[in-house]
Amino acid sequence: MGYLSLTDADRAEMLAAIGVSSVDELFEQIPPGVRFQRELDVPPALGEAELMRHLEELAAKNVHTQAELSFVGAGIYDHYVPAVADVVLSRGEFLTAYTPYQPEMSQGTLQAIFEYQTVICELTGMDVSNASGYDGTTVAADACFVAKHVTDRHKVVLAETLNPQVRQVVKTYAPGFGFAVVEVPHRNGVTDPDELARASTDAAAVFFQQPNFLGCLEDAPALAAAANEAGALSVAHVDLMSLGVLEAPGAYGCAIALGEGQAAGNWPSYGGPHYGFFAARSEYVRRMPGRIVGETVDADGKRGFVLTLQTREQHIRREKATSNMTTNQTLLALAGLATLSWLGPEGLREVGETCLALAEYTRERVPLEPAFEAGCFKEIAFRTPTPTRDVIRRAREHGVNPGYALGRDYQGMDDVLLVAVTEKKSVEDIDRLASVLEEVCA
Amino acid sequence: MGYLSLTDADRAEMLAAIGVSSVDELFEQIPPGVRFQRELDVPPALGEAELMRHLEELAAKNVHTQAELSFVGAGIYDHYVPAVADVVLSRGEFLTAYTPYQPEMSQGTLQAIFEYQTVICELTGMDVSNASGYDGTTVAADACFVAKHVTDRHKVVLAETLNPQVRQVVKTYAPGFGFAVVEVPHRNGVTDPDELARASTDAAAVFFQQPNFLGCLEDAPALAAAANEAGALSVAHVDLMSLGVLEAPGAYGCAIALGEGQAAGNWPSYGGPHYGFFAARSEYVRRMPGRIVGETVDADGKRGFVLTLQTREQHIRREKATSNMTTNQTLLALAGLATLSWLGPEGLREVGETCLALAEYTRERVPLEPAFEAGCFKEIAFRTPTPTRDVIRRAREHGVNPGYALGRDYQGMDDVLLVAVTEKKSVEDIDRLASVLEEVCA
Amino acid sequence: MSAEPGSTWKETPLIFERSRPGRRAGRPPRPDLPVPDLPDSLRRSRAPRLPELAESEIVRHFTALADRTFGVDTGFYPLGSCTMKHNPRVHERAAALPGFRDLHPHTEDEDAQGALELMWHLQGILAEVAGLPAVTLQPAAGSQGELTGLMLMRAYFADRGEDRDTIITADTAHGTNPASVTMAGYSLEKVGTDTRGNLDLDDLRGKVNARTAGLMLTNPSTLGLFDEGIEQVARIFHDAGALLYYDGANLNAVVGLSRPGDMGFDIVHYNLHKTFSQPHGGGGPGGGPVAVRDTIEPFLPAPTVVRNGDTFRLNHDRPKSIGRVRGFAGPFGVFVRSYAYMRAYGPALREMSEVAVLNANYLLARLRDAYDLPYDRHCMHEFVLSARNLKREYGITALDVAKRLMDYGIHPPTVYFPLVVPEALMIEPTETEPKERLDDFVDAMHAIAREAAETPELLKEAPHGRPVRRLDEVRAAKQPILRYLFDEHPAVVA
Amino acid sequence: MSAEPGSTWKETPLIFERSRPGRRAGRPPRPDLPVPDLPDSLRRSRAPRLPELAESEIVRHFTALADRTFGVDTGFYPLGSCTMKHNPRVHERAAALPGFRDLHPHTEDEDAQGALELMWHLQGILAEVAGLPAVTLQPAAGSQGELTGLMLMRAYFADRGEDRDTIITADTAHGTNPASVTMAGYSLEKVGTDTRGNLDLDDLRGKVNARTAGLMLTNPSTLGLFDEGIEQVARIFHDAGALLYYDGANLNAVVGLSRPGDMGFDIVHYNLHKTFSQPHGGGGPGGGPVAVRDTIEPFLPAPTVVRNGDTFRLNHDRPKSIGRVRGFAGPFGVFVRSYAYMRAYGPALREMSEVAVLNANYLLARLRDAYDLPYDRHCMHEFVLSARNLKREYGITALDVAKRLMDYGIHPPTVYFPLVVPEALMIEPTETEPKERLDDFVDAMHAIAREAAETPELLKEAPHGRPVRRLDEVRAAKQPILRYLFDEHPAVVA
Ligand SMILES: Cc1ncc(COP(=O)(O)O)c(C=O)c1O
Ligand SMILES: Cc1ncc(COP(=O)(O)O)c(C=O)c1O
Repeated sequence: MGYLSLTDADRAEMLAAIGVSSVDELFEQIPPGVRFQRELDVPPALGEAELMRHLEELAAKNVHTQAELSFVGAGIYDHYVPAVADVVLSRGEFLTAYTPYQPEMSQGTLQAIFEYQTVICELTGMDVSNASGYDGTTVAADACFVAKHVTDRHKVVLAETLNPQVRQVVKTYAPGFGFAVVEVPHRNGVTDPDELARASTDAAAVFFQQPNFLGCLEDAPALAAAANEAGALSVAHVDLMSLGVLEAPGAYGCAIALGEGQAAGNWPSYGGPHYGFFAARSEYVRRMPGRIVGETVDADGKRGFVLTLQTREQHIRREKATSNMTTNQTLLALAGLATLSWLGPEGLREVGETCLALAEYTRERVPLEPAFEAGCFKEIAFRTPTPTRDVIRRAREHGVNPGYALGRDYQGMDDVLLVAVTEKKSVEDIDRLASVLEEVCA
Repeated sequence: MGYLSLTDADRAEMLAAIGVSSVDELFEQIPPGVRFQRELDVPPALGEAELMRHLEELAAKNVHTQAELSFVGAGIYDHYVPAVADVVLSRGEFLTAYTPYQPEMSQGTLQAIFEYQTVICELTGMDVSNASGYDGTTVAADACFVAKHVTDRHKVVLAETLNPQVRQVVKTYAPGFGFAVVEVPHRNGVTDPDELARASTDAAAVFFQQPNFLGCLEDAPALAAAANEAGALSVAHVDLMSLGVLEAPGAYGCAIALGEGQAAGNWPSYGGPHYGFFAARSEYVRRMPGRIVGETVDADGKRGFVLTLQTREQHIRREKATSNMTTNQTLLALAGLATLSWLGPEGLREVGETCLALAEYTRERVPLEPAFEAGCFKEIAFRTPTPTRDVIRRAREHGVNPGYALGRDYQGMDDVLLVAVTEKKSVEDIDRLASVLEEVCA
Repeated sequence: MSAEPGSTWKETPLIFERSRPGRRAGRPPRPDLPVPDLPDSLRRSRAPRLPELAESEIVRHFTALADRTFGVDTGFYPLGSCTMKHNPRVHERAAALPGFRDLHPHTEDEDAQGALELMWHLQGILAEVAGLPAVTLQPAAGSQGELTGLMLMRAYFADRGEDRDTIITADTAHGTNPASVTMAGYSLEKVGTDTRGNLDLDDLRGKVNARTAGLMLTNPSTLGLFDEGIEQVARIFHDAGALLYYDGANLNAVVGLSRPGDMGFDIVHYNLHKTFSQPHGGGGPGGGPVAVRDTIEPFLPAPTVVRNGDTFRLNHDRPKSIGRVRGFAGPFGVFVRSYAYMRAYGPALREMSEVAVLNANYLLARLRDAYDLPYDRHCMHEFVLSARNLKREYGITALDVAKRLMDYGIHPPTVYFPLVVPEALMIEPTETEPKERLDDFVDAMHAIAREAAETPELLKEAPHGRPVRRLDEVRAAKQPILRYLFDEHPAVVA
Repeated sequence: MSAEPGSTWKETPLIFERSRPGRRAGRPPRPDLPVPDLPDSLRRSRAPRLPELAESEIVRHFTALADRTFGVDTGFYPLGSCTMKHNPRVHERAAALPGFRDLHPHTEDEDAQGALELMWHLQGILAEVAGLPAVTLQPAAGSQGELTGLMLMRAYFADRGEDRDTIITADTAHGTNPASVTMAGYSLEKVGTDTRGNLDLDDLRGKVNARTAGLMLTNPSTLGLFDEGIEQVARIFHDAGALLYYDGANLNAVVGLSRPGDMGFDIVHYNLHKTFSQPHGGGGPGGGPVAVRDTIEPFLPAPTVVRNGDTFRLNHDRPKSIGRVRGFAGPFGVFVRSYAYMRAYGPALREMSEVAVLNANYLLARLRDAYDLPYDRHCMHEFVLSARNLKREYGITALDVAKRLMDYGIHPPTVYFPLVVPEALMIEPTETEPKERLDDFVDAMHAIAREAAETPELLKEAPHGRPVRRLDEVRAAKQPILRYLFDEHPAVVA
């Protein structure tokens, strides 16, 4: 059954060594009143062949992104995941090791995390990165906790153009932090810096997203400035895959840059596991959440890597810790490292340029009105003549999933379709999208 | 382009070190008359993302064994390939190493081959196994070459129930060996030992298959005896997956046991790469084809493994070698080792028993006349009321591929359907096969 | 290039040190289209210094790093409290099925029925194992499960108009418990452990009152001992109108043997990466589903997976919900693996825990003479030894023992936790280890105890067979180098 | 368990030595059906002693063995004549697509159009590269390609009623050439090499006659030199009515630069695992397609892949065919990888060969002062040095150099081949190595040359950083142990 391997002979020897006559004796420490008497009511055991067949049958019931031509993005994107990422994910040593508490046993994981931290710092223009957070939503909550201690203020400001799930998670955590949450509405798809400035007074942190959830490019430097002038931590939620062509948050003065790493090296996987990245300016390093790897030397003077600044962490600081996180998303972050190393500076720039070019081509070819005037990176919103959900349903009958219905999250946007492209999309794909939309919207 | 990585700076330095001004100078040793002047007329280069998409599109044009309920076997079977086989196939060290000429660099590969050889010997009941041959057809030609030198005779006898492709390959090699080829027809699906005995006079080798290509169980011990009495090498072509329940060829006196290893640990993969296994009694060891690994000790007395008995081989013996083989099928054979280790003696017996039980159940449930009386292991032949190819075509319209049309290979069998089952098939699958055949044959 | 040829551990430069300007691996598609301009203020001003390598060198780099990493695949990994069991390879094959791996999380429910059905079954098995009816799969790990649980308490009491501000934890509690308490906005109260390793009931009675929101407890405790007074403990809290939270990190000890819900816990988190074998990935990913009583169900995060007849859907309409704690419905790839692990056992999940406990007690029985045993009882799935005897007699610490174990090809246990045990060695073998590996460990631990007496310096200088030895953690914290600094990077030392 | 704790190389017992009676991993499906009896004479009488391990231990076993294996992924692997280039990982992903991996070879052509289309394109690219019109993909490796080529010659001459019985090979030929000659039933004639490393034309003229069926030649030769007289060579054979066979093992030197068909060869084999990057898998698999002139096309093995309009099919109807040389249409998984490699380059396949030649000449230029260079010319994709200078002066052999290279983390070159060069070191860097790896190799080779003078014993006793050192091959051959013998197995030595 399962993966057990003790033989009867083993059991007998072991019970003898313990000095009990049966395994049950070992459980006598469990008060009779709370012992579970019956058999677990769970589905029957399956051998590996039957198990795979069962799972294949379940998987076959899903319509995955290869099964139709899909332009759905809205936070999770099908950028190309290179085969070198498989090398990392399939190496048993990376896969089956845990947090590198014992550096001599884990130099590989530690060095890779150190390299990952460097890549994140380079992309975001920040000084320090942690080893990963859970995803693009929880890192925002982490940032609130940092801001709470740094500023001693009790308000967080969220641009309405910030990913709705990120806003929801911040709202879930806010009561525990004693935070009030203020949202700043979008104006024609983007956030007005003056409006944000007004809202930022007495705020601990101010969040915006670049490019934003509606696909629009914000005037990020102005938004960061508004937050900074109010003495709040300016937090940019960014897309790693855009940072070959879009300015680094560090360059326009953000205090913290974070986001969802999935686009860089992880599969959609129905929402996870992925990695959230979290990078900050050096003054906040001792308030950072999660694991951080540092370089040092060993007893023989050799370079080596260790988990460091652990006095921030729960296992040492306990109730005073900067976060309660222990298990994180290292493996997914390492797939990100492999992917970004495979792209290199040239490749990442080219991905960005291809996204810009395809988005522009989409704007030209799709026979619908763009919903907003602002420029975009890889997502663009259009107004649909009939409710967007109907347009999507009818387009899918033609084998094309044209995008995401923004009405799911934004009132008054029931007729707005958000179309996402990545470098995997071809000109022909977009022509096909255009002609299908032509047909179903005519 | 491709996987090149020299930068312009690299090139300049290297050309300087060589003392030439351009790469072209290096090619001046090619006579002008045979230099290729134009650009290669081949399809354009594709980046990895485009390449994968192109290959996915090609793959999508194939109807694979998961896409319909298939009972096609006839030499290639969809036994379950356990995930541990992936561990072997995905380890970069196993994947990207070559023949272990330098034992200190390749103890892993060498030990694994030694283990593989042991597993093959255990299953076949033979004394010695090589490190693999190309496939189940070429190992038969190898055996002829052994028999030629051992017996100095010029005739090979093949039971007609031996896999047709194996017979074709033997016929292709025979002229080079100066061999005449005699085939012994089947009698009601099996080979008549007396008939085989008569044909075996003056034969160098006599080949039969157990279970045979028609799905029938031969009286293998009697066939081996017939060959042995004639002073020929008796060669059994066997199915590794059957040897948990069927007798080992070594136990009934065969000189050589060989076959196609695919069923044990390899995917169908449209015919390859797979591995052919070749095992023999010890008296033939110095005539064995291919690589053989042996145990020895190193300078410090530690156990280690090396390629051995190399005086048989082409790189030493050249025109007197026992075979011209160098590259073989090691990686596939190691997947076989992993698979058979995962099954273990119990598991392999259970696979065999499940095949026997499902084949019997198929005989009972399928509303057609068995074509032959003999017992079977995992394949069973039925007579179809209309031409078998039509039955197959019509059954596939119902999503069931009922099997292989023996008329492809055997005259007078245009109405014979060969149905294969493995442990992956369920009782429900066979019920579905039965009802579809019911419908299309009614 | 090897520093000293002949040494088995080759130097592994940072990937940035392997880079050369102009090198590249990936070549993204470049459609024949104009690239629109960006406003200067938004355009990247300085290219990120990402690695520049050929693909072959990238593969070699990560291969070399993997070789410097010890995983369960490499050998025995009895890291207490982390349940480092075997990770079946079929899980990776299953999670990579296109129908799972390439499924977009915004897919309409009707097109994700296979995924939803899997999650629904997973919820059901988890509920049965906990003895509690309602489950959320959303939390990303145990710690987030804890925080979610505390948020649920807050919502529950708010809904009842009760104002409670204190959470009680054991002095043996894992650091995440107090940390979660703070993040949830509660204040913390600690209770002690009695001489048998159970919660000190007298201490407890004095601390539970109308301000008490609840208890967070690991059972079996981090000492690997089942709390024999758990029924009284539950009564004390429930009588005070407070709730009990079960930290499921040690659930591997009691699956099918004792259910948190039956023990009196109202809220439970699971660590899917521990009990249900999601590979730990060098630190993660994990999964931290939470189960609760009916009374708390209304407050669970949205969405949850519900079934109507033969169809399944995500239910976002949960008016009393605390909200969402993570993106989408949780780490689906983790669910695939854990569900597969559960299905490989079926009802024999009980045997899984029995063997985990048997293995631990076998090690305990064979090691108790060589090391100090602070609480002399049968243990559950893990146990805590103390090296204080070696420290007293030979100056050998738990850390020295840990480092020396590496030379025997074994990953050290958890050390210096729980805090209540000096020189703690926290040992958890898990159920998937065959007896030979347990015996290897026993032999190594005995050999080390002998070495402590005979050749203590051998231990002080251990490990001798790893790429590095005793790293300077103080220096790392005092002069932090947290990223590669390119031209300004300090020269590689030694 | 480690023999001496601290040594980095742990002992790795045989998988049979890790077994325990009653252990198991796999549990095949067992339908609830009776198992029919077998006649005693056919029923297995004694259970095979297959390994008995838990899955976790199987994974650990193969992980440990992989760690004791050096591949291209581990480091530089300049094994001459084997073209150990990088194996792109995307090839593994592609070959594992269900549409390829799970495709049954008996699938009707109309349901295998994607596979057939791929093979058809592959044939076309191979034909263009060889400059010959017709291709069979069937042969399993280069050696079988050779044999197929010789069978084609036999069929060709038989069809013309000519009776020729001799094949000529160079004294630099790879062992597979003479071995193939014998297996094909031909007798062998050897020709010498002139001082520039070309075929000795005078020797050749004296040997080619009416009995001559053909020539087998590698060009560039195994010395890594392009035969400058190839046009005269071709004329000599064609004038005698004989054919020329091209051993494509060294094709990596000339793709897009010079085509065997244009050189005058009538039959060519390719080694897909060399030139077109099928991973070598510790010995295989490979692929050995063969291309021929129209005049020989009728004799190609069946089936071949043909196109009519937009559909593709396997053509079995080849009356003059020599028959089949392997099962089905060839090693399809290999075709997927090699086709992918070709498509990654496109027409830049020419650059692939240019860089392979540039890398080799760079190494040659930097090493020529430290080692003997038997033929002083620019080389093609590989070159042969001789260690005879070290042998003469310090008694250091090519083997000593090879063993010492291991300590520098580099796989040794091919040694003692070709036979015409004493103490031969045959070095092939391939095009995928970046300059740093070439420089590492140069540094190591120079260091070793110095060590030969200063500390020769260091070389004699090398390698020092591998799990074993200088295995006793004589003993292995004299007292062969070719399988594990269970209870009768000789005790592990030392
Ligand atoms: C007792 C205990 N509680 C809680 C946790 C936190 O769980 P996770 O690492 O999944 O966040 C752990 C694991 O480190 C633990 O051991
Ligand atoms: C020159 C030469 N010819 C022929 C062969 C045989 O090719 P294969 O190993 O593919 O059978 C080889 C490879 O070993 C070789 O180097």
